[in-house]
Amino acid sequence: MSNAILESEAAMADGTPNHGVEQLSMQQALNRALDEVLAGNPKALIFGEDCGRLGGVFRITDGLQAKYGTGRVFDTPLAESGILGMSVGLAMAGFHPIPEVQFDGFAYPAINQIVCQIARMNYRSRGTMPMPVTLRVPSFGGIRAPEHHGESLEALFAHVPGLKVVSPSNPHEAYHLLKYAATRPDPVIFMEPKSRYWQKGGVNFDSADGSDSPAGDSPTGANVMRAGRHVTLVAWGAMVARCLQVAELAAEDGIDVEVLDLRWLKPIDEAALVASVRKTRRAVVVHEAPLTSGLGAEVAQLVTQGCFDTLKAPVERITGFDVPYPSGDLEDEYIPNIDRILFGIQRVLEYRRG
Amino acid sequence: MSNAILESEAAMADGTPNHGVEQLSMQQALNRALDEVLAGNPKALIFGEDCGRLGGVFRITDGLQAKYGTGRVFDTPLAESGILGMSVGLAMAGFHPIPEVQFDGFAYPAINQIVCQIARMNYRSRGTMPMPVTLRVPSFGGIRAPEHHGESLEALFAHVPGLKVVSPSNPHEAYHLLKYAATRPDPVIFMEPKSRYWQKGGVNFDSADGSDSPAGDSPTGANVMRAGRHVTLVAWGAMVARCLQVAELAAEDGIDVEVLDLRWLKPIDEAALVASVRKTRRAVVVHEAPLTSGLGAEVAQLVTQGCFDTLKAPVERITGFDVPYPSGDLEDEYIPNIDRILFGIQRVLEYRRG
Amino acid sequence: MDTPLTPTAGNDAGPPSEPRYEQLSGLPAEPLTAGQLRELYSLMVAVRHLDASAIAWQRQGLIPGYAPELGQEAAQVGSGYAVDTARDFVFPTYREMGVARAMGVDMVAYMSTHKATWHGGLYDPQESRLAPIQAVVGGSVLHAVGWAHGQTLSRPADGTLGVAMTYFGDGASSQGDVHEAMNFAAVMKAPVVFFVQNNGWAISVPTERQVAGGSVAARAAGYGIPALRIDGNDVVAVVEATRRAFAHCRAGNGPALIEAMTYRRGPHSTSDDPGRYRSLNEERDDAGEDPLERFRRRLLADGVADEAFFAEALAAAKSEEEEIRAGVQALGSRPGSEMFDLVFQETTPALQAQAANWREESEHV
Amino acid sequence: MDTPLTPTAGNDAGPPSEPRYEQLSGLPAEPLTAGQLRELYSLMVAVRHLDASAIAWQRQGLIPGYAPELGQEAAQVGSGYAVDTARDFVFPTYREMGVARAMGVDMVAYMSTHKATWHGGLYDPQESRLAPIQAVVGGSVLHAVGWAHGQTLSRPADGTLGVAMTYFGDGASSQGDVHEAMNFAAVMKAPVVFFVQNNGWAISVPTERQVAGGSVAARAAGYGIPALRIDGNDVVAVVEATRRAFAHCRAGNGPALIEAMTYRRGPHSTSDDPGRYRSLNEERDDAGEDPLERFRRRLLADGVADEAFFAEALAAAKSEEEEIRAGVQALGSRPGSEMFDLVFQETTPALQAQAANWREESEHV
Ligand SMILES: Cc1ncc(C[n+]2csc(CCOP(=O)(O)OP(=O)(O)O)c2C)c(N)n1
Ligand SMILES: Cc1ncc(C[n+]2csc(CCOP(=O)(O)OP(=O)(O)O)c2C)c(N)n1
Ligand SMILES: [Mg+2]
Ligand SMILES: [Mg+2]
Repeated sequence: MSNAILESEAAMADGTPNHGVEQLSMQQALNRALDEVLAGNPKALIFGEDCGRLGGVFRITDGLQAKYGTGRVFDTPLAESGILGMSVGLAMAGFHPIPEVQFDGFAYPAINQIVCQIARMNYRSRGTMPMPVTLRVPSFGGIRAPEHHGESLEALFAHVPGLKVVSPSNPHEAYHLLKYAATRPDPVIFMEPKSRYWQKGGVNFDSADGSDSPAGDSPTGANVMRAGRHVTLVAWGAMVARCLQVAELAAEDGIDVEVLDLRWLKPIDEAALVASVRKTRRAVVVHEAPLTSGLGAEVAQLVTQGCFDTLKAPVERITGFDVPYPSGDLEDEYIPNIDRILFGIQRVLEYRRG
Repeated sequence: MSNAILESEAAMADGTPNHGVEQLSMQQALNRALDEVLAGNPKALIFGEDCGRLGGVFRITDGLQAKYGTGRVFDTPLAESGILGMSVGLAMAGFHPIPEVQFDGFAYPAINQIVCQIARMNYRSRGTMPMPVTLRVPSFGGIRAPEHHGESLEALFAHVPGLKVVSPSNPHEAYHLLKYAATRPDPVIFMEPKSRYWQKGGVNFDSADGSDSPAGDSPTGANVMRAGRHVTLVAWGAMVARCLQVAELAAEDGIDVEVLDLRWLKPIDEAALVASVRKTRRAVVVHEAPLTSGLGAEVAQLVTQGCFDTLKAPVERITGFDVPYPSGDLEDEYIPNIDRILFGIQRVLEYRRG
Repeated sequence: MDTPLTPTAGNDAGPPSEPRYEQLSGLPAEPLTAGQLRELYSLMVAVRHLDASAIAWQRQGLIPGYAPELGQEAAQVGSGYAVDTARDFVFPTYREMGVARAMGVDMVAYMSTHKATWHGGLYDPQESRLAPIQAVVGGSVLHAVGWAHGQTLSRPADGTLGVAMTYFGDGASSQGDVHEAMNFAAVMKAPVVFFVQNNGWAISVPTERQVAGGSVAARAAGYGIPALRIDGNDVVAVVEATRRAFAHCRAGNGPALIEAMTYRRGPHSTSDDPGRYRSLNEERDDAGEDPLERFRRRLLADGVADEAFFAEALAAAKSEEEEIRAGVQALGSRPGSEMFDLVFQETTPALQAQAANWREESEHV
Repeated sequence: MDTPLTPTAGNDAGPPSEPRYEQLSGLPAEPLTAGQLRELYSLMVAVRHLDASAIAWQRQGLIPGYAPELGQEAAQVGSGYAVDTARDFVFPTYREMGVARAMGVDMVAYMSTHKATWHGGLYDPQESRLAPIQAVVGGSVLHAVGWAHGQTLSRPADGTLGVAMTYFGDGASSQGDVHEAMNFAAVMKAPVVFFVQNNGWAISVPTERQVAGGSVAARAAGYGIPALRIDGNDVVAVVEATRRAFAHCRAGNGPALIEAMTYRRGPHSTSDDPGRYRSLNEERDDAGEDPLERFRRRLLADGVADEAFFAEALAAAKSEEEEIRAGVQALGSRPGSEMFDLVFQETTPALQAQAANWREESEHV
């Protein structure tokens, strides 16, 4: 084991932050972030189905109950509305709940508590009862899982006044965005791209505020992951890595693709979006959720509003279809694949005003 | 009482359809439609909170329990997930459930059953278990009601694969669209603009398939409610009447406004939308729901895709704000009012490419 | 083979008017002093008068709507009276005006919700120890469990716990959230009192078509939660039961449930028409004796109060109502900017832009 | 004042291994014939063998995942065996392979869900009388209530009803939907059998931290629903209890609940690692005797079957498994066009356009 890792494990033990750059999987990065959040705030609590003793079905909370005790990290009965409703009361009592719903599709039973309570309590109570609830939702598809284990709920969440929504695309982002989200005074839906949990990447621990993230942006902004001149690909979560692949392939054909990782899905970093497309004059937005009324529509409309004079083609949306998320055998047909994204790029590049 | 009304009440008694044109409130029109649906299909059932003996808090089901018995029209315990979950089983058993959730905001506790079950059962069962569930949701704001009684959930519903979504704007539409929706083999969310329940309007009963609706369109299409040359206002539900008012006012200033009643929010009549804006070259979409990730984004993007070459200005969205629906005192500030819509029209008319 | 199975008992908790104390083990509650009894009466009169007046306010156009609690004064005042506002916390529905009054909440700020000024009411929930008014049926029952579990997590040195009390109705007992709350509370031994006002109706649906088995209290047994089904129209019984339930929770014994049998004598709300689902005769037969009148007779019989005291209490109630009405009348609308400012603790650029746009366009108006 | 309240009883339903029949009134069920007992054994062996094989299939890469039911064969085969597929309807979860087999469902079509071919499985639910496989915990319990109420509404002339049976676990009992379902069923007297497999675990959470009061059956009393807590590892007890519950429902007496106490001997699913939350010693101590082994000893002792029969049953199970595996292996992917075609009964222009687009772009690939 490298010295850096040994040091950082020693650091974890007494709760002080890690240092330097390490290669970690997203699962490890999220685990580290939660560890530091628990160490830094005695009011922070982690709970949900199987996140105590088991450490979560994805092991994101691995080891945390052993370290912080069953008062800080605990299993609940199997009821998502219960988990989120309980979070409201804990927040009222001064805690910072970090609940988990086990899979995206099981956020639905909790929607009433999320929309009508968590998102509105600060407003209803006129700011006297803030809701610092950080809801972790393993999200999106791509792992050949059973039904309801591959859903993309960002459009739903982003439409709800009172919620903020964020999704990291790599381990570095995961670490910093979760630390940032879990120290905010407002509710944040934290959408973890489950197909990326086991992918490794460098995490720079020294950028405590996320400010040395690839593009040097603030923790609340979008990131240009790859600069390009001909077209902007806008994506989040697991689709960012795919768009970066697409950009490499397109480069072979001389097409210079800019990839924008939106990161925050509410509020959207409109300035970054508009700046990118004003430059490239063309945009394709990519997401796994169904097309109709998906977040791609909002992104497209923000681009159109902000770049109407420069836009060379209508914004393309390469998305999941308007069908229920299919079983594993068909998921590669459903999730935007490299070819479909390339077709989208081709369409915006070849568009000619008729 | 006019002869027409007497005749039509006689007609109701034996379940045969009404005839001619009558002035009815939307509440009456919906009630008539349900009466005919129950008469026409012995498998049709109406149930929910207080829709039996009371006839619903808005009296939409008034008199139907007395007429069809407690087997066909009945009160359930107070649990929306229960109501919708039970609908699934009744549909599997060959019934056509027409459940009601009492108010828009109380659809949230049923979202899990709506999204994961009703919308997917036909798919999951490979077409062997259709879900002819017509869910009536008194929707939208404007009546100075308590919290959660003025919500607009169309963007959420429209995003869910497997659902169809419709909202009538006047009594004629209400009657025909409900009769149409409640005889479909697929789930339809029927969003009733509650602020319009007591407004009267002519219902032409002879257009049994809705085909002589104002613009002569099919029951599944959008309606041009007012033709115009300078700008298209796109709206649904209660906002249609407001847009027609706006059109009158704008006409005084020489601005010729086309008003398109979208009616179906999923699937959207893209052809009608594009045809209108190709003509007017400018569009403003109006809805009560919050701006971000609202259905206005989808409409705007469809317009932009379909009219990119002719569009003179980016589509304007005049909508509710990204805030929880406020209490009565502030609802006129929240719901798009005439002035805000006029400002939107002005912006698209005055837009000049920079 | 077709012999009916017999129910496993526990679902017949007796008629509403018979209190069932036998489930309370241990010492009886300390008796209320004469002063406390008179205080309770004064509170009940104040609540009765304000409630009746609020209906009049609605008819006069001062407020757009109201949910009367006529007949539930004993249940509400009695339970609210047992709260220790130094350490407990209460989660109301939309009908707990009497609880708020008994807890000493600013009543103009409370009634503002019915004036459509602000949904949750204008009172400060943290200071009042009363959560914002809740319009989702069953919506806040889980909040109470979470708050109560928070007390367990930060248990003070003396070992006694702050207790959460959550109100809900017979109708709400059908909601899944209420079940989840009871199960969570019992699994976690959270100090929470589930206070059910079984007032016979959920809008037009009577308890017998709402609550299978007939009793919400009977449900508690399934979770191992001790439950009391009490005469909710006897204010003294309500105070005593609530105090004992609080003591139970405070000592760390986990949750308790009280089902206060009462009757909603008025309409569900000012827009309801009970004549469509129950007759005046039924109302008279089912409602039982007026809880206020009943308490008054008892105080007289026991020599705790006399006619002069009652007259005084009524006069005080009247002047209190006048003051509250004046306050409500004087309430202006909240500035529209609060729509934007109160969404988040940390606002967003998009919201700021919308607020600026709103300000600009509404100033033109 | 701090004396604990005592629970209102009903929450101690005895240890898992003690069947509690006393709540069943009336005649005992007709005894099973020797032929039926042997049939049950054959089913259990077939299920045991297919289950173990499916885990192997997963390890070999034939299927991506599987949820084993090792140890639950008696509960599943026994209850499924009691179903009358001419008129009843069953609502499974994701773990009811043994029920499907006992009901005679096409097992290749059933197992296709675990091959990720189609979420609900490829069998025809209407013909099989088995609803599509359900991945939402507690998701289909209300469906059973609705289907059952439908039977009441269209009650045949002879007065006997089709019965819905819904399966759920100890974990699922925490879901609000399950409560709503029990309350609806009891209020409407719907002919539905709630069949709870209490297998001790919901993934890593043991029943004692899941089910407050310790028993799902005890909950039923609160709704006035008769309940049986039975030894779910005794296949004969399961058949008899299920038959009696069906008879109760069929005759129009409303719902019934059976809590079959059993043990999930395997991992939650092929991706679970039970070593993280329970030791092998705990597994051995808590699991009790293997239901299959136990039934085998009983059949031997009663002279109902001999070693030759057991060998034959195992051989049949093996060849059955081979056939099913061959079928599963041969299963191709469903055509992508089904994604679009099966969304609605009446498709939409938008979907058609998306399907066309998909076809075009995937043919280029
Ligand atoms: C989740 C939800 N569904 C429906 C409603 C509409 N609603 C308001 S009050 C009410 C009846 C409530 O009955 P109960 O719980 O007995 O309380 P009570 O009104 O008798 O005090 C209904 C159906 C609501 N507010 N919330
Ligand atoms: C609503 C919902 N929440 C969470 C999950 C994830 N999950 C799948 S199975 C399971 C445990 C279920 O336990 P139990 O009901 O006892 O059934 P068992 O697995 O023991 O058969 C969980 C948490 C789910 N499928 N559905
Ligand atoms: Mg009530
Ligand atoms: Mg289990």
